Order: sequence, then C-alpha cells, then structure tokens
Amino acid sequence: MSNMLLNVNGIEVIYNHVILVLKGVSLQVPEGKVVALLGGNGAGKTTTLRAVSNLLAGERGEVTKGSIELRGERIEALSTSDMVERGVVQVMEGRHCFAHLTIEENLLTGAYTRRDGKAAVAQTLEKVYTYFPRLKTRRTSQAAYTSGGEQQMCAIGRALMCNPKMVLLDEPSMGLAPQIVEEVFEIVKDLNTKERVTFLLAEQNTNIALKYADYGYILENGRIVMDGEARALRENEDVKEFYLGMGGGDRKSFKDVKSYKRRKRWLA
Amino acid sequence: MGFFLETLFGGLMAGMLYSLIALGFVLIFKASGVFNFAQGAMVLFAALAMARFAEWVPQWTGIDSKIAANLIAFCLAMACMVVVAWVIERFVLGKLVNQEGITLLMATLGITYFLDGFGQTVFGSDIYKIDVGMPKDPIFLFEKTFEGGVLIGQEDLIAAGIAAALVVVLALFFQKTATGRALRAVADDHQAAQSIGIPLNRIWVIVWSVAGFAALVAGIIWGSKLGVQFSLSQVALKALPVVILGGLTSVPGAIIGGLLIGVGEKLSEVYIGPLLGGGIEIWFAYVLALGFLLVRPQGLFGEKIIDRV
Amino acid sequence: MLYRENGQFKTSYAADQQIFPILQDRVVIGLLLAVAFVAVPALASEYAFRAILIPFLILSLAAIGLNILVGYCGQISLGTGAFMAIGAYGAYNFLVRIDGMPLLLAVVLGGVCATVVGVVFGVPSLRIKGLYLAVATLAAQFFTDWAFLRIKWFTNDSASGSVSVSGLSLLGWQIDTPVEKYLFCLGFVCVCALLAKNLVRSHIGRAWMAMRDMDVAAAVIGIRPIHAKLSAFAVSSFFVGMAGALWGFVHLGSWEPAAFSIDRSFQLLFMVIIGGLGSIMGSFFGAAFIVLLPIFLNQVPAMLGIPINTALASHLEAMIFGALIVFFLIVEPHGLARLWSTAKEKLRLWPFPH
Amino acid sequence: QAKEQFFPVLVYRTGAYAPNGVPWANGYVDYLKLINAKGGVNGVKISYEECETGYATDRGVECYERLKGKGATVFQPLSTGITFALTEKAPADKIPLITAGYGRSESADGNVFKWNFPLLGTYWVAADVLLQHIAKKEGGWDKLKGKKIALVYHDSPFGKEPIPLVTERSKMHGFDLQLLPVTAPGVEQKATWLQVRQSRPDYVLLWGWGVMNSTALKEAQATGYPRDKMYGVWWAGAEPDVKDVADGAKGYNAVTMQHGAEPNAAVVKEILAQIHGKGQGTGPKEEVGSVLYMRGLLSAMLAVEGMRRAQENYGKGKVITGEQMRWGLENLALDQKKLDALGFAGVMRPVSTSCKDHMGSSWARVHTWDGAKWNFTSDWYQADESLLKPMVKAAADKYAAEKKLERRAAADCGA
Amino acid sequence: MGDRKIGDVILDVQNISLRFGGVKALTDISFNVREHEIRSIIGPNGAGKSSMLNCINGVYVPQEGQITFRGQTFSHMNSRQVAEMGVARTFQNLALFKGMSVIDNIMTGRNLKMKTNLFQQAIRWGAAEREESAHREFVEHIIDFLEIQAHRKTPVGRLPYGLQKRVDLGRALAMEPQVLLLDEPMAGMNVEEKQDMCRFILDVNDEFGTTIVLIEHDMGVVMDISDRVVVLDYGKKIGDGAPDEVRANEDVIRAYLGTSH
Ligand SMILES: Nc1ncnc2c1ncn2[C@@H]1O[C@H](COP(=O)(O)OP(=O)(O)OP(=O)(O)O)[C@@H](O)[C@H]1O
Ligand SMILES: Nc1ncnc2c1ncn2[C@@H]1O[C@H](COP(=O)(O)OP(=O)(O)OP(=O)(O)O)[C@@H](O)[C@H]1O
Ligand SMILES: [Mg+2]
Ligand SMILES: [Mg+2]
Repeated sequence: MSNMLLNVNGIEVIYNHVILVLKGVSLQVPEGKVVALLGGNGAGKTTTLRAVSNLLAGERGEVTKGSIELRGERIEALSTSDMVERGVVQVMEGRHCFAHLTIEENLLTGAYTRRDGKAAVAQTLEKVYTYFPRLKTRRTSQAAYTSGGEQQMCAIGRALMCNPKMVLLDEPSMGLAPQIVEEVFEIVKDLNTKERVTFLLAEQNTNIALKYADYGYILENGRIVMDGEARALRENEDVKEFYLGMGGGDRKSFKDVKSYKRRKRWLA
Repeated sequence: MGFFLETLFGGLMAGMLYSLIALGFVLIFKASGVFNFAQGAMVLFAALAMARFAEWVPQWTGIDSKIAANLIAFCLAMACMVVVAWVIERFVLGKLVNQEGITLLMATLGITYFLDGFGQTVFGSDIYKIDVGMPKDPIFLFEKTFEGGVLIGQEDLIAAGIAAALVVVLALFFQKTATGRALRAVADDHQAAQSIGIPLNRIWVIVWSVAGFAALVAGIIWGSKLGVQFSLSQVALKALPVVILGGLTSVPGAIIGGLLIGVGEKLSEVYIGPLLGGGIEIWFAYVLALGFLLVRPQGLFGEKIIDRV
Repeated sequence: MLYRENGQFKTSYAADQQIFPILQDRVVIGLLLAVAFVAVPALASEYAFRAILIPFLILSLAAIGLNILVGYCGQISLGTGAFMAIGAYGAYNFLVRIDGMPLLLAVVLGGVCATVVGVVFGVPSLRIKGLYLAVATLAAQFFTDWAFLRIKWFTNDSASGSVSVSGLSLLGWQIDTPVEKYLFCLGFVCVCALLAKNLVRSHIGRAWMAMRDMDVAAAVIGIRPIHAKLSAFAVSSFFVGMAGALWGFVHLGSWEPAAFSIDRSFQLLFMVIIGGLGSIMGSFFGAAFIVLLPIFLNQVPAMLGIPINTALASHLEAMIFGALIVFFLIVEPHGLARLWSTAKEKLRLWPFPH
Repeated sequence: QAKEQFFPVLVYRTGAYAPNGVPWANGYVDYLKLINAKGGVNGVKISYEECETGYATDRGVECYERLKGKGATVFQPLSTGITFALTEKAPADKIPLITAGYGRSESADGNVFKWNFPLLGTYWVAADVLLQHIAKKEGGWDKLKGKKIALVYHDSPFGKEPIPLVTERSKMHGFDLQLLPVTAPGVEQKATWLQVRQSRPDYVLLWGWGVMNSTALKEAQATGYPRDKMYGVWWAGAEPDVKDVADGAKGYNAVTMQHGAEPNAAVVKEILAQIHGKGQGTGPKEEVGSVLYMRGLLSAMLAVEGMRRAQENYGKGKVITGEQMRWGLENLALDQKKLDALGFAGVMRPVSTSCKDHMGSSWARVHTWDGAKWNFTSDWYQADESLLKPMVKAAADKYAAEKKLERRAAADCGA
Repeated sequence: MGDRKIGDVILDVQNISLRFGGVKALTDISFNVREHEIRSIIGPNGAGKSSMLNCINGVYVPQEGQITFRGQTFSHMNSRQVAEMGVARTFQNLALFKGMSVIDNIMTGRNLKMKTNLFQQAIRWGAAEREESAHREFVEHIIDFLEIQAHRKTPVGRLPYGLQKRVDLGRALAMEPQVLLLDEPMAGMNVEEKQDMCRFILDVNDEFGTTIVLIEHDMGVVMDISDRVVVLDYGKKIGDGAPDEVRANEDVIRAYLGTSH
C-alpha cells in the first residue's frame, strides 16, 4: 500500500445538513494509475470528487464520516488551494471557465500556483495549445463567448497548466466531439505514462473510460457497488448490459429502445 | 464665464474625491464580486482611527512633532485596516464563498453596522480633527481675465492631486500584474478559482487591505475637509453613481466617472437647481448615471455583462 | 414522527395546489390566525401594539412587495423607501383633497400612485441589470426624497413639508385605539398576503421567477421581459405603496420624507433577505426579525440589570445587529424561510437522522 | 417606597447627529441628578431612563411608546421629525411635549396645540431676532431695502421652518431672499457655496444641524465668504459646529436660545461641585457649561419647574399626572427671583406661559465665535409679536381645520 | 415504426451568415427541415451548431440570410414570436430556472397558453383556478412520461445533471411544440440513460408528430435515430443527407468522424 496516493475511507457526505448523498464510499487511487469512477446520474461521482478536492463547502456540503488521505496525510481540513499546492487539481463538471477572461487568460490563471518562472509556464501553455489546437485559434475571445466544447477544453487545459501530480477529472467527455473525446483520453494516457500523473476520473462514457483506465469503481446511490480491474469490469455481464449498452454481447440500436424498457439498479 | 470655470473646477475636484471612494468599491468588486456597501463605514473607521491615534500618540509617547505623530497615526490606522480586512475574510467572506451577489451585498451591510458600532465604541462619536496641514484658504487664478478671478480651493487641489495619483498607481498595479488576472478570475467564479488553487482567503485579505488603504486615504482627505464624524460614512452614497457610471470593474472608470459626476452635479445644481428649487445634485448624479447606463448597461468602462445560453 | 405527510394523498390537482398542502401546516396556520385575530387583541399591551405589532405588520406588507420584485423577479431595488413615500403622500392627497374619501380607498389609491411611478422607474430594468440596476434604483429614492420636500403641492402646502392625518375610519368604524389599528392592519395584511401568494403561484409568478433565474431561456419559451419585469415592478410597488400609506396613516400619524429614507429601503431589503428571497412567509419572518431584534437588543442590558450607558448600549446594539445579520447569512444564505423548511425536512425524517 | 416622578429622556448618542446630541443629553441628565441630589421636588425624587432615537422618527416613536408605559408625564423629542409624529399621539395619551427651541413654530398657539410647549422660542423667533440684529447693524429696517440675504438651510422640515417668516420680512422690507437648500446630512455643499460666491449676498443665514454647520463654515472659508456675515440658528451655534473649524470660523455669529456657553452660571458651578465633584457626572467635565450642554440643562429645568408648579396646584410632594404636568407647564411663572434661586441668573430671562401662549418668552441674543469660544455680542432682542402672533394663529388655524380640531374653550384654561 | 409520415418542409434556413466581430460562426448555411422528421446537426466543437439554433429562435440575429417557417419568411426571428409559432428548445448549458421546483419549471412551458389576467390570478377563483388545474394535468402527463414523478417538488438545482436535462426537455414539451430543437440533450449521460432519452425523443416524434432538430455528439445516437443529418464545420456546411450518406462523406470523415467510426 505504500504507493497509494489517495485513500478514501468510508466517507459520508451531507448537503444542506439534510441530504445524505454519499453513504460510506471507500476507494483507493494508486500512484501513477488511472482510476475511473462510474455510475449513473446522481450516483455521487461529482460529490466524491468534491470531497477529495475540498470543494464541498461552497456547495454547502460536508463530509460527516470517514477520512480522506493523500500520501497518508489527512486532508479533510485543508483548503482547495492547499490541495493544488500538493499537486491535486480538479476539473469541475460543467466547465466553470472564467467568463470575462479570455481563453488564454483562463489558461494562465491555471498556473497561478506555479513558482517555476514565466518561461516554464509559457512552455506548458504551448503544450496545452498543441493538445487543443482549437483553443489557440480562440485564444483572445472571452470564455463566455466560446462554444460548449471549447469551454470544456479550456477547463481541462487550465487544470493541466499547474503541472499537477494528480487530476480529478469530472466528465471530461461531456459536450466534446467524438474525436476530441478520443484525444482527451489520449492526453490522459500520455500524461500518465510520460509524466506519471495520476488520474481519478468520473465519467459517464463507460466505454471509453474503461478502455483507458487501469481500475474502476462503480457507484450507485452513494455506494460503491462494484470495483475491479478495468479489463475485468469490461468483461462483466452486468456492466456490459447496463453501462456499455451491449446486453447479450452486441450493441443495440438506439432506435429499438422503444420496443423494450427495463430499469436496472442493483440496489433499490 | 469665470463663474462657469469655477463651477467646472469645483466639480472636477469634488469628482476626484468621489473617485477616491469609488476606487474602494471597484477594487473589492473586481477581486471578489462583492459590492461592498461597507466602504463608507471603512472610510469612517479609518478616519476615526487616524484622528484618534494622531491625538493619542503624543499623549502616549510624548512626541510633539506633528508630522511624526501623524505618521505614526497613519501606520497604526493602516494596521487597523489590515486587521479589519483579516477579520472580514476570516469571519464573513470566507464563509460565504460561492454565494450570490445579493447575499454578499447584505453581508457587507451587516459589516457596516458592525464597523459603525465598533468604531464609535473604540474611538468615540464626537467630532474629531485630522490636521495634516492642508491649507484652507482659497487661491484665485486668472484675476486679470475675469472680474474677481477664478477661485480654487487649495485644499481641494491638493486632495484631488493625491486622489489622482493613488488611482493611477492602483490602476497600474491591478491591470498590469498577474495578481490582477487572478483577482478577476476570483470575481468571475469563486469555486473555479478555488479549484485551480487560487487561495481566496489570502487574496481577499490583500484586496481588502488595499481597499482599506484607499479608505484611509479617502478618510484623511474627507476627514480634514469635513471633520471626522459619523456623517463621513455617508459620502459613500455620493460615490455610488460614480461607480456604476464608470463601470463596477474598472479602475480608470472610477476616475472618469468621478469627474463626470462631479462636474455634472455641480453644473446642474448651479444652473438648473435654482429653477427647480435647489438641492437637486444628489438625484441628478443618479439620473446622469442612469442616462449613461441606458446606453452602456455595463458603465463606461465596465466589463460587458455576459448573458448567453 | 410528528410531521409526516405519509398517508396524505392528494386526489385532485386543486388539492395539491393549495397554499398549504400538508394538513399539519394548515392546522398551524389556522391556529396562528386565531391567535392573531382573537388572542392577541385580548392580551397584548398597548406598547406591544404600537411599537411592535403594528410596525411589524406594515413592514411585512412592504417586505412582501419588495420580495415580489427582488425575490421573485430578481430585480434588486434600493428604492423601496421611495415607493412607500409615494404611497403615503399619494394616499394623503386623496384623503385631504377629496371630501368623503374613504380610508380604505385612499390607501389603495396610494398604492396605485406607487404602481404608476414604479412602472416608470422599472423601465430602465429592461436594459440595466443586476447591481447596476440596484444602484440606479437609488435615483428613485433620492428623487422622491427631493420631490416631497420641494414640491409644495404634494404636502398640501404645509410650510415645513411635514403632513399628518387623523381621525381614521373605515365604514363608520373609528380606528383610534391601538387594538383597532392593529386589527385594521392585520386584516389588510392578511388579504394582501393572500393575494401576493396567489400571484406568485400563478403563471405570472412563474414568469417572474423565470425572468430572475435565466432571462434568455425565459424569452425563448415565450415570456416577454417587458411584461414580466414591469408587472413585477407594478405589483411590488402597489404593495409597497399601500404599506407606505399605512405606515404614515396608522403608525406614524404624521410624517416627513425622512420617514421613508434610504435607511428604510435597506431595512426592507434586510427583511427580505434575512427572511428568504422568494418566499411570502419569509417576508413575515424577516420583518419580525428586523423589527424585534433592535428592540430586544435595546432592552437586554436593562433586563440583565447591567447599567451601561445609552451610547455604549446602542453601539453594542449596532454591532450585534450587524454580526447577527452576517451570522444568519452564513448559517443560511437563503434566509429564515429556508431554515424553516430545512427544519421541516428534518422533522419529516425524525427520529431518523437522514 | 419613595415617591418617584418618571422622566423619559429621548436622546441620540450615536449616528450622524451624535456630536450635538451627546452634550444635550448629558446636560439634561446632569440636571436631573442635581435635583435628586438636592432632595428631589418637594421630596419626590426623579427617576429617568434614556432611550436612543438615533434622530430617526420610527425609533423615536418606539421610545415614546415604551417609556410612556412607564409613567412618563412629559416628553422632549429633540428632533423635529419625532415632534411631528408625537404631536399626533400626545393628545390621545394626555402627555405634554416640550420642544424647547425646535418643533413646529405654530405650536406656540396653545389653544390648538394643547399639548405642545415650544418653550423659550420657535424658529420664527430665531429668524426674526436674527433679522432684527442685521437690520440694527445696517442702521434700521429701511436700510435693508435692496440688500440680499441668503438662507442656507437643511433640506428638511426643520430647515424649512423659518422660510415663511423670512419671506414675510423680505416682503415687508424689500430685501432679496435667496433660498439655498442643502441635502441632508450636508456633507457636500460645494455647489451651494459657489452660488453664494456668485450672488454675493450681504448676509447668509445658516439653518443647519450637525455636520452641515461645520461643512458650511469650511466651504465658506474655501470660497472666501466672510464668516462675520454669517448668522446661524441656535442649533448652528454651538461648540461642535465650530470646534474643528477653529480659526476658520472666527467671526461667525449665531442666535442663542437665550443662553450661550455659561461656564460661570451658578447652576453650572453647582453641578460641577455636587455631581462631577462626586464622580457622578454623565459626560466629561470640560463639556459642562458648553452651549448644547446648557440647552439640555435648561430643557430639564423647564420640565422640572413644570412639575414643581403642578405640585403647587395639585399637592406638594405628590407624583403628578400628564394632565397636571400640562397645567404646570401652562402656568409657568419663572420670574427673575426664581431663576436666581435656581442658579440661572444671567443665563436666561423670565418665562411665563399661559394656556394660550405655550412659548412663554420670545427673547434672544446673538453670540460670536472668536476662534476658541462663544461670546455674547448683542443685547437682548424680542421677536416682533405683532408679526408673529397673526402668523402663528393663521398656521394654527389651518392645522386645526385640517384636523377638524376645536379651539380650546376659555373654560378649559381655568383649572 | 414505419407509419411515421414525413411531410413538407416546415422550416427552411436560407443562406444564414452570422459573425461575432472577427469570428465567423456561420457562413452561408442553408438547409431545411421537413415536418415530422428527426433532423440532426453534427460537427466538431465550435462549428456553429448551437449558434444555428440560436438564430432559429431569435437569440442571435444573423447578419445575412433568412428563415422560412411554415411559409412565412423572416430576416430575423423574435423569441416570443418563435415560441408562439410552436418552436421549443432545450439548451446545451442547462438553462433551467434554478430556483424553481421541477413542476414549476415545466409549468413555465405552459405560460404562453395561459390566458387569465393578473386580477384573476390574484384572486385565484373560478377561471384562474380552473386554468391552473387544467394545465397542471397536462404537465403531470409530461412528468409521468419522463419518469420524474419522484422529483416533482424538488428544486431543480439539486437534481443531478442528467435529470436536469430531462426537466429541460419536459419544459420544452410542455409548450406542445411543432418543432423541437434539442441541443446536446444526451451529454453527460451513460448508455442506459441515453437509451431512455432516445425513447422519449422517438415517442414525442411518433405520438405527437413533433418535428425534431437534434444536435448531438454521440454518433451512435445520431446515426440510429435521425432521418437526415446536416454537418457543419467551422461555420460551413460540409454535408447533408441521410445518415448513411453522411457517414460515407469524405469531408465529414476528415473533419469530424475520424477514421474510427
Ligand atoms: N449542492 C447540492 N445540494 C443538494 N443536493 C445536491 C447538491 N449537489 C448534488 N446534490 C445531490 O447529490 C446527489 C449526487 O449528485 P452528484 O452531482 O454527485 O452526482 P453525479 O454522480 O456527479 O451525477 P451526474 O452524472 O449527473 O453528474 C444527487 O442526488 C444530487 O441531487
Ligand atoms: N455570442 C458570441 N460571441 C462571440 N463568439 C461566439 C458567440 N457565440 C458563439 N460564438 C463562437 O461561434 C463559434 C460557434 O459556436 P457554437 O456555440 O455555435 O458551437 P457549437 O457548434 O455548438 O460547438 P459545441 O459542440 O462545442 O457546443 C464558436 O467558435 C464560438 O466561440
Ligand atoms: Mg456529476
Ligand atoms: Mg454547442
């Protein structure tokens, strides 16, 4: 367990003092791995990530039970910026670009915590632009006036600007064109192999997530209901049916959904 | 003509003084998206601190050089403002991250009450004097050209100069540095700013301290004009039209807005006022600002208001 | 599980659309009304009527009005005092200039005056938004302050600009004693609150809220901004104006523009925000809080038997007042009404923690 | 249990007007303490409670309601706004209001304003005395013809009170009147003083309160208007108004409400000895005898004397009611001898009221700031009764008509 | 399935160009939509898909071109008019009314159809009450249809993303639109949820005959359910036709699909 980077231990999260969302979630993220957090709408993926990066307070949520450790250090009491200083950065769901800042300014603010000089920052900026050429063409326009997908790229790029050790990616594929989704995951792989950046990603696109992840957790209703090596999960029949849309082995046409209707859920 | 010039100058200088207060609003709004109604109370608090320390320092230490006493008092007052900034961050804003603008605005009204009460408890509620040696008597220009010359208050002139200098320095600082960018980011989206590691608490303490500094300078200038007393906090109301006219997010806007409002209200009071029975300048300033806003809803230099689906 | 709605099934949409769909709520409200109309008049002291209950009721009405504008339609206004003043002076002019003008009608007409002016001052809201609009509404505040001081006609040529009314009567019922005044206000406020509640849960109310939450989307589903915003200004100023008339007529008896100064505007905004934006009930909570708190704080030293001087006491009062406001905003930025509903949610689960 | 008469004390020790409100309140309370130290009024001690109004009408009303319940028999609102509001309430509660030197000018007419007592003078008195003084300086009323007088006033009912009288006088004597309102609280007066500089009036009457006064003086200095041509109302003629202007206000004049700063009055010495001497002073010692302090003192004295007078009629040593208090105030007969005995020799002139005349005296004089203190610079003037009386009556009649009030019957004045 | 009849052109977009300063969001775009069909718009990020919808319902005003709707031609649309003509839409970046409950959000969709005046609503007696109940009934059907009964009274801000998308759809449906514009309704959903969403869309299209314009990045969905597809790239139209044609189009493969699809 020495290379465990993040260790979440039976946490409970409550919003607004009454809404219990996470009911004892435990998961581990080993250093240098890509871990996927899967689950339906409202399962609590975002909440889990917020708990790790300490962004719950702004949503009036709090961790009421359990512990979260980063390299063995308890981090519940830290602030988000402390987490970033320790190399953990989150890409928030729903983009959250700085509306009035241009794309480039958005990216540069991402490097706020860096102390390694302008040149190094400029280098990273170039790297981000090579990852997302689209951003380079839109660099001078205010983030609010870029398309949804461009904003998503901006948000991801911004997080990469701080040279993180660990990235919490919340629905990176949302609103991105298919080949960009592919590229984003290539970037994940690239950073993971070349710079040993660890990823914890919450993703609805199970297919692609399991393709790139090493390990997966499936979250339902605030509980982990299944976990395992990504490969194993991909082969699991239930996962296939409910998350990959391949009940019985092959892909069903969306056109035919009308003729059948089933609700999944392991837990009622 | 001479009188017109006089009024014009008077307006410009009054406007500069409004800018000084408007600046406090703009700084804080830019850096946190908070519309700080407590700016007036901060001006009063700072002025009270300055006036009282200037009085107490000689008593405590036996220094009797006025300059030294004023200098020490200034430093002590500034220290007070930093403490205020820290307290506000720690106990108010820090706990209201990611809340709506109107909630934050109300919180600053709460701060206003607190500061008013606290300031008067600690420093007293009488009239106090700030004497930094500003000359009070008028000077006359163009005495050859116009009968009676054109009168200018020396005190106003100096005050306007200081105000202008301060505004320029702060404008440069906030426009040209990386910190400035981070501040604008915070104002846009608290949570996203947090998520990329901008330490909101530290930033806020700094910005509120700077706003406290602006309040202190404004307090000294206004205080030496008006005497330091509770009503000083009311001058903030005069700075509000300046803030929206110039744009909530623009430091240069605070200057231009101030000058426009200052000139506009003085000319209107002097030339239109008598026709309507006088006393129109306060609402005229607002109507003037409103007129500009109808053309540019974000103020003259403010950032465009974004509404997009 | 005291507070449970299990087993309360609605069999019609009308039943589900009631103001208080849950039985327990209806019972509580019924009791509350009974207390307000029967028990309070019998028990409360004159001081309570004049210094607490009447101001509370009138300010609640004003807060309801402001809440429609700020809480429901999202247009922050710092000029509420102005609309109260317009209501008060409008009603006053109707009362003194037209012989035999009934009190009730004068108050309503005062509200109508405020409505008209409110719509005029609402026009900029079509273009100016948010805090810019908030500050711009101060124009209304300062302008009316000025107009009522300066234009003699409004004050019926009273030399000093202060006006007064007396001998209020409603359909032959003389409203003299505090109890009568209280009952008059109570009746008035109850009716208005009901009307306001009906409006906000009808389609006009939804149009307001849609405007507040996302105006572009609202336009796309066919809500006209002009209509929604101006109607909010109109309805809001109507209530605020009537509250102003009551404040002048019933509470003060004699007033000057300073009675409706900018401080009043802020006070009302406090009520709305502390009480809860977008909640009629919250307006009552907020008004109660803001009316009672200073009075309470003011009397604490005396109650504790600590002799502190008036100045210190009132400075402390201001400090505690400010601190409490901040405290409440931190505890629940959505106001007392939200706190109340959270409490109900907890009760619903009780005795289980979640 | 000892008998006690309850005195409510409405004050403002905070907010914009605190610098002026505080000395008044201290004087008021110190005098009540002095009375108690001397054994009360015929053995009836005075109990009192302060209530902070902050100069705000609604809080004033709240104070009134609260303290009324504790057995108050006389109120002094110390704010024109609160006076207006209480004028409507007092008759129903049968509690007299003393508004010494403020409030509505027409309330001097006791036949209509049955419960108001603008003792020692109204704003019309103040304005008339100032104009008389100016006329005298110029060498007679006829010399005012063609002269220009500006009235710089606080834009509120308080500031507007003198306008009818000044207008009347300007019509009578043919001087120009320029009206210059200053928006409350009066922190920004540049435009006003530019106008003054432009029109160069011969005299400026200053009807200000609080920060407006010192600001006006500073602006006058900045625009070079001679301070010795400026005449303030008695609320613009105290130490807080000139303190921080100091030399800049040298030569500035103000009418007095009879008294000025009175460091040498017997009653002041008594208070210093008996109250401050025992460490029971309400405010700082230096303030005792200052203008506003004296005004508070005087106001308290008038209330206490009203009570004493009532006791003379209804039974010495008794706690009196509001109605009895009114009788006392309506039958005040403070002649010189009584004043001397009370320690007010030289501070004020005799006062005598009747049920028709609730003012009791219409004398005043002028004092001038010399850069460090106020000095008397004129003789006593009496406001012109022949001018004031009809104005008061007309205004009071209008009020009565509006309110459908009956003038008081002569019989009602008897007991 | 086959009984769905595709009708005449209902919406015709002609030569639309839209610029923001220097950015050309749309250049000379023309395409049409037939009654009852499902018409998809696809293209890489920033291609101008959302902008196209914004032009159709009057949020943006194109510099050039016109739009014909049911035979009426407009050079620019006015949001209110568009809504009255029966066009509803959902938004890419959720544009729900955050402070309102699910039911109220959907009820706003009925606003256009509610006729009682302010006074009737204030008194809420007779007509107003009846109207409210009638529309409520309609909305309840939508809620049932979208299977969000359990969340009826929840403030939408508290719902997870996927359900918010559903509410957004519900609000549009409440307008009983003839044309429904959907901007990435399935973003952020997993396969199963996408299936649900597809079912809703197909049902609406089938049962009410609603014409649907769909923007979506999931090629599986687009290819499976749409009748015709328009492809935009950098504001230009690079393809238009049946799914299979588009899939085979070289330009489209290069610009958008990539080789893997
Ligand atoms: N700020 C909040 N206040 C109250 N409840 C919340 C809040 N944020 C989330 N929730 C609730 O918490 C639950 C989990 O939400 P969360 O956003 O973590 O889900 P998710 O797995 O990220 O879903 P999605 O895939 O839709 O993003 C949901 O039921 C949601 O209603
Ligand atoms: N209001 C605006 N001001 C300036 N530029 C704009 C505005 N709206 C859109 N754009 C620009 O127009 C282009 C098209 O944007 P649009 O939102 O239509 O893209 P999209 O095809 O919907 O992309 P995505 O799939 O990422 O949502 C983008 O480059 C965007 O930056
Ligand atoms: Mg999520
Ligand atoms: Mg888009």
